[in-house]
Amino acid sequence: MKVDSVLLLGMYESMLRIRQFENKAIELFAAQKVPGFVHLYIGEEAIAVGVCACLGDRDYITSTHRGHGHLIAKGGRLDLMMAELYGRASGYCHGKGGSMHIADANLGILGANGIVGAGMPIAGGAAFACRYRDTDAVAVAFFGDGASNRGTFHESLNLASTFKLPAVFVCENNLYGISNRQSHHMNVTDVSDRAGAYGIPGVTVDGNDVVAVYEAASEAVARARRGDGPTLLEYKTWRQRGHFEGDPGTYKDPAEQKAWIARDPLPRLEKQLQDFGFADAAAIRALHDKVDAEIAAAVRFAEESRLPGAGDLLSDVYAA
Amino acid sequence: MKVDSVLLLGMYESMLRIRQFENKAIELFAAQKVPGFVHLYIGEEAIAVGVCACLGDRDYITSTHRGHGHLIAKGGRLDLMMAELYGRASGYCHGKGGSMHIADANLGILGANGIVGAGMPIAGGAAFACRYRDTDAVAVAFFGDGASNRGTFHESLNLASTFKLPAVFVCENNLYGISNRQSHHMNVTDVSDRAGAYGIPGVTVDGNDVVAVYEAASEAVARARRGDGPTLLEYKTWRQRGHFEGDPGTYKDPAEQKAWIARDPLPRLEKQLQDFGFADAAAIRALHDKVDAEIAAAVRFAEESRLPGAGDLLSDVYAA
Amino acid sequence: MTQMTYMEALRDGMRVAMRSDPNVFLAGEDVGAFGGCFGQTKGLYEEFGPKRVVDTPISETAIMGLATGAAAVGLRPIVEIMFVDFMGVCMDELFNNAAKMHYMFGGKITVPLVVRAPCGAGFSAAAQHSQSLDAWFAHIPGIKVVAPATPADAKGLMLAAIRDNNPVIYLEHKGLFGLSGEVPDGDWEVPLGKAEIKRPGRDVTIITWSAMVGKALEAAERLAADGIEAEVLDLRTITPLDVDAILDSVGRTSRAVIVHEEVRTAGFGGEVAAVIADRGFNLLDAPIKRVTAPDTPVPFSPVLEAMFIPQAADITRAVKELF
Amino acid sequence: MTQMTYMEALRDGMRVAMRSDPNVFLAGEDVGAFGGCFGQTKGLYEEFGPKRVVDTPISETAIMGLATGAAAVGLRPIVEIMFVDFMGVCMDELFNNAAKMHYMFGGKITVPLVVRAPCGAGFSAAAQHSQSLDAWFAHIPGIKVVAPATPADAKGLMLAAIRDNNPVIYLEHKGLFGLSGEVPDGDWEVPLGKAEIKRPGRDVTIITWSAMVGKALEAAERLAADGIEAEVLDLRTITPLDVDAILDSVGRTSRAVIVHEEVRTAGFGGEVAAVIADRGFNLLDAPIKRVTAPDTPVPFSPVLEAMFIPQAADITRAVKELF
Ligand SMILES: Cc1ncc(C[n+]2csc(CCOP(=O)(O)OP(=O)(O)O)c2C)c(N)n1
Ligand SMILES: Cc1ncc(C[n+]2csc(CCOP(=O)(O)OP(=O)(O)O)c2C)c(N)n1
Ligand SMILES: [Mg+2]
Ligand SMILES: [Mg+2]
Repeated sequence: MKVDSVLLLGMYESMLRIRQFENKAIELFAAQKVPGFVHLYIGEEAIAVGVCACLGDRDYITSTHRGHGHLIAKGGRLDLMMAELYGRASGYCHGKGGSMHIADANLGILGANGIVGAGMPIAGGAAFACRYRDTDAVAVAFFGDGASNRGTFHESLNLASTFKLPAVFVCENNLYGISNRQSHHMNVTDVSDRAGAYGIPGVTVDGNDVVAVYEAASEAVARARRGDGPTLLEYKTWRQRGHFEGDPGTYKDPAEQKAWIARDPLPRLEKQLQDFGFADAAAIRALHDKVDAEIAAAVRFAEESRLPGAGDLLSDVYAA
Repeated sequence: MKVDSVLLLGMYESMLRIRQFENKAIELFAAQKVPGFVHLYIGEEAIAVGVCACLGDRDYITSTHRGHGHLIAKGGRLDLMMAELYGRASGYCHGKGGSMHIADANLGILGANGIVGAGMPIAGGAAFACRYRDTDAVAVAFFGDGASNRGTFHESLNLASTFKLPAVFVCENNLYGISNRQSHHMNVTDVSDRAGAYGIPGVTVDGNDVVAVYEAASEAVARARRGDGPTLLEYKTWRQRGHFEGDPGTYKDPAEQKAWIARDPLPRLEKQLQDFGFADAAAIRALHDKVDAEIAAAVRFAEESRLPGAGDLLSDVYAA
Repeated sequence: MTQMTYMEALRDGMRVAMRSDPNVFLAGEDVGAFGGCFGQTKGLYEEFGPKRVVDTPISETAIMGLATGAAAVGLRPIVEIMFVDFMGVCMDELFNNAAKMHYMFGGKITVPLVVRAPCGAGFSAAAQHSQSLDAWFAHIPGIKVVAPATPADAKGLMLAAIRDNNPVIYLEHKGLFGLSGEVPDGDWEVPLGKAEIKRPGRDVTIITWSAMVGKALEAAERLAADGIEAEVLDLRTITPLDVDAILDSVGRTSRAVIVHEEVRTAGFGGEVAAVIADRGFNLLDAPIKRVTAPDTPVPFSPVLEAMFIPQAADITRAVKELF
Repeated sequence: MTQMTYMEALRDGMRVAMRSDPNVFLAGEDVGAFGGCFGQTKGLYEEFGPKRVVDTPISETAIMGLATGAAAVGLRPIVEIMFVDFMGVCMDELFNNAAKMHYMFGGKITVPLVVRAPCGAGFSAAAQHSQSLDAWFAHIPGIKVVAPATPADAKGLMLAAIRDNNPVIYLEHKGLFGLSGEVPDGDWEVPLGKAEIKRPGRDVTIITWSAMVGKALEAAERLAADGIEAEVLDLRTITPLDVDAILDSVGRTSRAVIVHEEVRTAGFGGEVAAVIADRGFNLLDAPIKRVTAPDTPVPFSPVLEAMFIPQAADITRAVKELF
């Protein structure tokens, strides 16, 4: 295993941060403090965290409608995110974007995205720029099983492969596009089988095992940095909540839901940390306290921030 | 070999009809009698003919910008086509479509198409209708190597495979999209490798051998008629002319052009006919005379037809 | 007559059409057992089964192609694009093929299909899930565009759209889904291309459609209190535009205010204004005003979104500028 | 000043920009050694090499994404979409991402890119290769749209577009490629958002852009012979619209005729008419006329296409209706 205690603890903390941020979002959405669509990543945290652990600030990601996890894993600030979910002027986007539209150029976050499959072409452009500038930076596109049926998937992977771009395409296969089961929206079991259409490696990995996620991503990122072109990574996972908050997810089989919750990546990693002797119960508790405090502070920041005003409505349509 | 003399002679005649129609088009374009874009199929005739020999009037095809061959092979009338190329009121589309936009609903021809890759989704819809009506009819989409990089390729093949639609996707791989060599627009050698992404069969065949074309298409069509879903057929071929009339094709290697012309499907089939004893020189000559007479009649029909008038401009925008 | 919501009414329109014609089917993302993102198709899967109510992959170009190809060979597809905002994904399929096939092919092929597309702001759904793109569709010869504002029109236009022999874009406004009203029972159509006066008045014509009809009626009430009698003309069909109804009303009122939820520049209000400024110029006593969203993406924050959406107060203000 | 064609001038604009800024690159289908479908990019591959002049697969969504992603991280892409008719393929990428990113993300990301798109009829290229879609782009907040009519503007607007920090759609009219004219040498920009009077006149303002400028000038000559002095105002930039220039001219002439090659309904002429009918109403002595293509797909046959395209005679006829 290539992971050490610092890395593993860091990944645990990041996963926890995502989980607790979203647990808070559930509450705030129910309390009608957070409006709009809220798509939660609960249960899929190992993917964003394992992948982003291979990246630096110079690397780029494009995210999805289910973006909180990607943003936090890439270093996004909880306070600015929370304020954005609240629609406050202090938020990442001054309240103009909301949950589905958050970006941070300094961290290489090229945006969550409300259009399924729209991040892949943009990641292709960022990867092109990485190479154009002779850097070793890479661009990673996150997307779902459902998104892998969009034309943008095909065009982006083909372009990246043809140009040997430093890109990594990360499919988070949670087995559903809204209510539509993977077996009803495609005729292959593994999305990674689609890599063959572009002459690039395709790998399928347990997406609920952060170490496995990290290892596969390390290899793909290294390959991209070396100039050997893109990889298609597929991580199998499960969305524990409905498609968005408000969707009871009645199309799911309760037994299957239960089985997947038993494979929840967070307790799993917690157990590994303890088994390896990387952290004891007290250390874990301390991390929880730290993260909970961060989230409480983020909520406070959001609640104390002013709402945007008429000036904000018309600003930033065009860059100067 | 599953082909008999009637079939083979019929295919030869059809290929010849396409070839001579287009040789005439070269002349008429140069003489400025035929305006607009003219994309010629010369050298690729075996594909349209071999595939359409497996189809009946109840079956559907969608064609491309390089559509003369598909239309003629599916039974399109030379006089109406020629009049359309001339832009006459008697043409298939009353002069509104031209070379790139010809359809014949009665023959199941759902149109040539000026948008690369646009025929595949439409063929999917026609295939859906074939099944919806409990018929054994099928829909065939013709498209190029370049078009196989379009998102529509991906979405259509995925939909057809998921729904097990009676569709056949026929890639005419002539190694170029305009000036762009296949090796510069994709990172796989065989377009048929893309079938794996949809869990359907993918087959690569010599597109200049009409018998091989026919045999592969027979199997794919039979499979579709049986309800076993779509197939991706790739036929390797060569466009002997420029991308459109007026393009000198300087990006081509003259030696390669020469080698491919040596594999021209028409003389090849002619030789087979003679070798098998299906036709002697006189029979072949008679076919030539017949086809030439048809084409001369088509030109006469076009030249004697009136031009469209102001009434035609505004009619048929909406169906009643 | 039955009291029902706009959503129930549009569903009723689909149901009546599907019962009366086996060639009508419905396809789209999550339209099956899930019942549609907002519940619009609830119950149709149960009644008509998986053959006629078809869940598709997330593949808008394939969906539009499915509709186009099936229609071209004689079926009557209804397809749902989950939000009108996603129409950019399949714009090519719509405008270069579905819309043009009849003309390009000299009338040889007809393409009777309906695209249902929920539109509009008001849910903090932000820039990619809140748009109105009416003018884009209106700019495509060969298609028709409807945008019902009431439950009755939602049903009647649905039936007429399904039975029209051309591609019809059916813009269902998310903000109207819950609106209740009387709806005629059974098989009942509202003809395409006919505007309707939703409130008569002699002083000014407010020309509008979709969710802005309600805002205009609200504004008209307020204006009446100030002695201005506004006529509210609901276009119902955007294209073909009912020019006669517009000129007739403006001929009586001499003043026109156009209201739409689209952003201002190159919105459909421009077309309406241009028609009046040409053919109705001599009827006018005052400038033609437009009340529209500003030229910005739709913002997320509820406070910003409320400023983005034209409100009754914006309409009364614009009307008063004309007196 | 050098005499050159419109095509040479737009190429010169690209060349100057690429020489002065290594972040500028060009990508599209067959833009490399082939030199572009009409020859627009001839010589650029030879000068700047395959790194900066990039042939792409036939993948318009990936091309638009390439531009968007590269621009978002600081490069200045120019991408060619071979015909503006294909913009429907990548409309989503343009309008939901490239155009909105700056606003949605609170100004955190800027997207300086240029999309070159040949437009217009006149070549019997039929319904899918001959369109003008100006109004569609004008309806997208966050992008700018330019449509040069002369070689000098072709160069100057190209340079300004490349250096603008927003997505700019550069509509190059196929019918103008061969037009010759004087073009300033070196690094010379035409500011975005500024219309230009191409012919002064006191009796009527003809507002137009792109290939219709030539038709309008031709019409103005003929009208002059009949004693009507038409002012021809070339918008050059469609959005942001130079409203001041329009109102200033109409203020002097009291009459407006808008001419465009787009189909009529919901074309950009509606926007221009609406602006005048609101803010310039009191300046007007006559109805506002539009001279446009009819609401049909572009027909193939040269005789039909000539009827489809607005001609000088159509313009003179419309102008004379105002007197
Ligand atoms: C182009 C487009 N089509 C449809 C939608 C509506 N939609 C939003 S999320 C979603 C499901 C996405 O499924 P998947 O890609 O598997 O991601 P997941 O939600 O499972 O994370 C759909 C259909 C959209 N936003 N964009
Ligand atoms: C969506 C779209 N993009 C680009 C074009 C311009 N174009 C016309 S034909 C062509 C090449 C097509 O290559 P291929 O699919 O291999 O077919 P071939 O011409 O070789 O038969 C291109 C790029 C188009 N018509 N439509
Ligand atoms: Mg999923
Ligand atoms: Mg090819």
